Amino acid sequence: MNMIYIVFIVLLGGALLTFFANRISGLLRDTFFLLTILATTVLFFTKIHIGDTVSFTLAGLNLKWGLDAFGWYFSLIVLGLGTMAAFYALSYMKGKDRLGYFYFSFLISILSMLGILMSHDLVSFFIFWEVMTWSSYLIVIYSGRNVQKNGINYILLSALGAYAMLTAIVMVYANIHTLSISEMINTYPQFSHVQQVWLPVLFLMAFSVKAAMMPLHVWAPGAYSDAPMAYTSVFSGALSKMGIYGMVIVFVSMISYLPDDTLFKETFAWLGAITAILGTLWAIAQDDARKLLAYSSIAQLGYIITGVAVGTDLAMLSALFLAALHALFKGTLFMAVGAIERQTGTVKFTEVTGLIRKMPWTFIASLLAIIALAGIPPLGGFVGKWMLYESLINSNHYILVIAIFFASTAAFLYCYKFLFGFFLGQEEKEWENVKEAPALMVLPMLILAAGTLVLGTFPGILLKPADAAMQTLGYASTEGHLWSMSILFNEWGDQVLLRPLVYAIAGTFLFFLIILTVKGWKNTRYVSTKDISSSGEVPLEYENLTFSVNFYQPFLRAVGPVMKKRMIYYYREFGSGMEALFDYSRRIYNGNGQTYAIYVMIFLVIILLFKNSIFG
Amino acid sequence: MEFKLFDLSIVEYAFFITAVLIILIGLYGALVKKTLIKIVIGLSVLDAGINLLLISVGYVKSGTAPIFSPALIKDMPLTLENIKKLSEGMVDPVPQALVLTAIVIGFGVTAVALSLVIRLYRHHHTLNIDEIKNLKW
Amino acid sequence: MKKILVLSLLAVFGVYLLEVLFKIDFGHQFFLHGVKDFYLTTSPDKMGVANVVTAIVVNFRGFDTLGEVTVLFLATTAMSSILYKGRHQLGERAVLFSSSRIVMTGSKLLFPAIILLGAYVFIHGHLTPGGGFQGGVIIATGFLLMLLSYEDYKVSHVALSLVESLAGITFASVGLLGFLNGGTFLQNFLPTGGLNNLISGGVIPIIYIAVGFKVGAELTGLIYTALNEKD
Amino acid sequence: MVGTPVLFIAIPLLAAFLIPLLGFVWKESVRILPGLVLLYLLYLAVNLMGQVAHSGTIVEVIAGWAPPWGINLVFSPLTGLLTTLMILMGFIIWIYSYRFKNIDFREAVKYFILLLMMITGSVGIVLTGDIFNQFVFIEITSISAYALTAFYKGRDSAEASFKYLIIGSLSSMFLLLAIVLIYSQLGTLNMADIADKAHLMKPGFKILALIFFITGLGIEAEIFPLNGWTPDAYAQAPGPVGAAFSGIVVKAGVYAMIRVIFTLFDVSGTHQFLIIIGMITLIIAEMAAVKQDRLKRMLAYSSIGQMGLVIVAFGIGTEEGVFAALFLMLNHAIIKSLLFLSGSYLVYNSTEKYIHETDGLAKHLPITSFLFALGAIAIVGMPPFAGFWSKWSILSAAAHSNMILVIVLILSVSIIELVYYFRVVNRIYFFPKQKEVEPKRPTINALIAMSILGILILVIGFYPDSVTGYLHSASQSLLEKGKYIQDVLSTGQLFIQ
Repeated sequence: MNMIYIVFIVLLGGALLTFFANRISGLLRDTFFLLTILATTVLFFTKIHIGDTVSFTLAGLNLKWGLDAFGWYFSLIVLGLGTMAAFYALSYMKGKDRLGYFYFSFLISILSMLGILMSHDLVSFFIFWEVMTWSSYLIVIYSGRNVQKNGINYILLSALGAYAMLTAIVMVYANIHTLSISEMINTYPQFSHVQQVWLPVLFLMAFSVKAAMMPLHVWAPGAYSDAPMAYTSVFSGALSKMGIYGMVIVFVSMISYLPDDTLFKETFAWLGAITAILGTLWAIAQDDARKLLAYSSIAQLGYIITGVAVGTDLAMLSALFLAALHALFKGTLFMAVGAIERQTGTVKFTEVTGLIRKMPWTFIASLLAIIALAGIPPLGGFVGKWMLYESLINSNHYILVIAIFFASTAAFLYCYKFLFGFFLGQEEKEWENVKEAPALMVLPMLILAAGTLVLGTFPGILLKPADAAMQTLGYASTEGHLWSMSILFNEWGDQVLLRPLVYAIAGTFLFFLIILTVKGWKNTRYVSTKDISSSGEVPLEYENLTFSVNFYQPFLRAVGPVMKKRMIYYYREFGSGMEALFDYSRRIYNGNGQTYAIYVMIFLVIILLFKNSIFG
Repeated sequence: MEFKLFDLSIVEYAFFITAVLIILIGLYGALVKKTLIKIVIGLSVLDAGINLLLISVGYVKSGTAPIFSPALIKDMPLTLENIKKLSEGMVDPVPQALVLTAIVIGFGVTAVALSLVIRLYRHHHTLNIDEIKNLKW
Repeated sequence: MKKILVLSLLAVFGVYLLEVLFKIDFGHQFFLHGVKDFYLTTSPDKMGVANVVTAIVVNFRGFDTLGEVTVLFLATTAMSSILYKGRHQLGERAVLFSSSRIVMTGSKLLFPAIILLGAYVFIHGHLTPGGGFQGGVIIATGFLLMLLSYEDYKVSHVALSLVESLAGITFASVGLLGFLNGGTFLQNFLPTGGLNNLISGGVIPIIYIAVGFKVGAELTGLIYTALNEKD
Repeated sequence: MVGTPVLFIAIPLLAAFLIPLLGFVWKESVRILPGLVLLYLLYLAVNLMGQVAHSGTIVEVIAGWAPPWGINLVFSPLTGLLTTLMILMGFIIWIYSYRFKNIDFREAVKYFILLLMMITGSVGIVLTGDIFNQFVFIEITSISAYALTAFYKGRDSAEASFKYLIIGSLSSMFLLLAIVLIYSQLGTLNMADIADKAHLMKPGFKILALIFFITGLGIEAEIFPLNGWTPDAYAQAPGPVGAAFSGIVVKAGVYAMIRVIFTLFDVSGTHQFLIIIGMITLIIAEMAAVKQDRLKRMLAYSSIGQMGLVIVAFGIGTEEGVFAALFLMLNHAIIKSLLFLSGSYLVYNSTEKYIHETDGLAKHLPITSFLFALGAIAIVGMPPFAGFWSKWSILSAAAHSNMILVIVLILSVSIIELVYYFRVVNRIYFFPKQKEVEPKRPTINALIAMSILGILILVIGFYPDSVTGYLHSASQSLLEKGKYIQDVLSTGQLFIQ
């Protein structure tokens, strides 16, 4: 039997075993869960090679699965992050109930993502897409918080996207009578003009939902923050990348054939940029770390979308690089929040402060991730952003550069808020007994954070597979000149000019960090955060006076007009309008049997009167 | 066209007109009357109208009942030709058979309807259909 | 308002219906290949049934009749199910009016005659107008008369359902016997006898007698159930 | 030779007549007999399906008279498929309600007779080849349905039943009128014969008869605006009966309508009409379902909507469209029955059946809740469950006929459907339980019945090829009108003395 089948069977069987083992014992369940994910990872990377395919027939449709370099690149993200998150989850989820359900959904969502990446035909792509939707939905509603709001928002928008995609798929199927994705791409130039425009629009709708692009992002803050953090790292790090994966295919293989493809590309590049800016602004305004990271994810995905949409080889390379990197640092950050949540029971900046000494390892992991996120050298984020800027400038998108630059500068604000709010500042009596999270949680975080460090220094590790992936998409092989595409790299993919500078910066930074910490250890006078002067005003008892309250008030006041109405407001208005309409429409059934009988007669008479036009 | 008080064609179609009128009366009763019993009566009238229509479709002018009674056969030998000749003067038996079935079915439905009316009265203490609408929307 | 709406709806409906019906040449059936001629000739010729309607009802379209009997059976079941009040609350006979001695005696005298007439009608169903349904209804009127004139007249539920079920089973079994005899369901497997003889027409009289019993029992049951509804 | 199609009618009838007698002798037999009958019929149906696949349509003559003189039963791939489905659903519903009315024997007798007759009537509607006979079976089904709707005392069930009855009477009036019109023109009642001679009808008759048929059968098929009775009846009937309505009775109604439209008359424009009317039904019903606060009513509206979808799929009219419609019917029968069966345990001890009474029951009724969730996720068409394949096939059929608007509408409505189903599932799993609600644990036989349905959903979902072959031959057999006429009319004359 083909290895591709075996991977899927292992995942599905493992998921079921985990689910049922929950009834028997917790240890058995954890073992099955870990074994499944490890076996999958090992099997996938050792036994499945790029170019393997299988095909079979189901319900009269020819389905084909296989692996190409592009899919492999993304599976790296999925399985890498998935494995780390799995280890993390074992410890994070300990003691919660319904664990069989959680692990089952976790594994199924990993399965569905692998399925998406290995689908070579539209139907299995759609099937796995939907499986991904409901398996992640199951986890979003796992905690039971706000299920009717956030859960329904998520499934609703996902369904909107998925059905847009389904429409496109059936249109393609009716047109070319085959479901193969490559066949669709090959015959795309021969489609009618209307279809040529609509197919990418419909596909992109589906992918933008998952990639949380404005204005289809409204599900993301709620869903990201409601899912257990062990999964949110995968959710934001890997699952949203499926949207990027699809977008890349659509942009490369469809939109570039359109005569007026620039319009598409510009629009999406700008949508990405707007997503990045607004996401950043909203992230700054959050007091809840989960929400902050959720908005930050939206913003980061915005950069990636811009890169994909611009679509020059450097831009694409930067998008792919950022996609992987985002998985690393956002995975770390969500895990860190999870650790804090587990240890302190809250994730509000306004409640927790000064954890740096209580949870040093978490702090270090977060620090690295934050630096990567903010795009400060020497970590990987810098490389990706640099490439993005460079590609935008090279392709003459100057205003876009400014927008992106604004967004990533503003991102410093929430990065700082995250670090400062949780780890720095004064220690509170309330959190005196907080301990570092268990090793099983800290290690995955550190590994991922170390990943960003490694990639910052040796980006070639990731650039090589990214280059192979881009070749399968039809970009010219850049093997020879890839590393000189950006002024940043030498032939080995290492940073040339900046490496000494980078080390210098890092060294200084660490030095001052140590000095300050040691110094602060001795000299700081500890008072309660509530014990601050308030300029003559007597604070009320219930007022929270932590410094994290209204952290960036002046800034937010400045950008206030942009953020007055959230997008979700319009969705809500639309939704309640529709519900009112529905409520009104059901009044047709007014409960009187006689009226129903009159309806019958009305129906009959209408047909009788129009019988000649109905039955020609 | 000359007006005749008893236009022959109208007389010929009197069965149809009457049947349709009965149907309409029944429908009116079922659709407008408020009392449950009257609605049921309306439905029964409706049935009667349809049965009349059905039977008049099978009518053959000056035909006899489709029964080969001794009085009809007399002493004729029962050959196929004779039977055919006799049968030409008979009305169509099929609608009659159908009507028999339709009547019985109508009867069954009426019985169920009346028992439902009893139940409704027991439950709501009223026979006004406008007051019996707990189930709606 | 509602009345006007309904009236206009009915007017349109009636006009359209009549418009089509007027195209029928009343009293002349113009279709050439209808099934009627076959029935009219085959029934006396091959089946020995004088009453063609009976031949159609019981044999040609016997399946309909089986369904029809089932409808009646279901109507009684439905009625008793709908009016059923629960195990512990048995219905009480409703007394509409108390009848005089004359009525009571007269009913008693009439009752056997009515039953006899009913029996006659369904036994001769294949020869004369009438048949199982008509006979059954006549029998039920006999019971109705008794129920109306005697306040305490009781009909045994057990007996009723026994008759009902046995008659139904007879009908279905006769059908199945035709089937088991190597033919088809409801197919005649008895000699047909001569036209206009009492014992003729094969299984038709058997079925019609069963139908007569069944209809009689069912209608009686219906009336009895409804009478037992006192609020 | 295991038997012939007539046994599908004759044996249950015999059993129904026997049940009251057996009740005098051995009370338990009342419950067992219907199951045995249905089991035997299932065996028969499966056997006959094999026979049909092997050697073509079986036409059975009744009383020895070849069509068009006698009544005939047609067991074609299409009718056979529906019969098998109905008998299967009937059997499952019997398992589910085996202990129904455990205490009150007299009610149980009536329940089982009526249920058995409702199934038989529906099977008869599908099998028969004669319009008047179909009318009789429709009445058998309706009367049992009226009685079963009003089965529970002390609720508003009589009201629902009465509404059903009023509209059902109108339905039978229209059917009879249509029969009158056809008979007055052709002098025959056999469907194949009518189809053969339909061109001989005077103008006007055909269309009027068709309109009457559509109105009359549309009432059974729950077309908007003829479906006022539906939500009330579904909501008030006992749970298994609701399942039987959506799994068996409606299917028969839709079949009858489709048979009339596809086989009896060939009037242009009917297909577009079906699409429009189906679409309206679908949209209105799903809109009404969103704001329901009663569980069974919601399921009822959803059922109406699904039937609208089925009618749209038939309206597409191509082989693919018919295939999709049949697939939808199959899936809907299985999934909606599962929802009704599990749903009625979720609101078991409540008279009003409010949705909020199911809050948090997942902890108390894990398997029932799981099955309900499975049904919900399957009926909105999430892969890899059964509903997805039918949705896929209808969409691709619409796409092949270039009906983009239909696709868009179907999908928009699916989103609505998704919202209200998921809201309920969320409630069952994540809301705190209401204090006054006392959950009732399902009996073992109910669990078996529901699990069978759940397994069927998974089997069809993961391996749709297990049914598609039958569905394809069924859809071909519906579209091959000439073959149907020939099959029926070429049955030899059989009068044997």
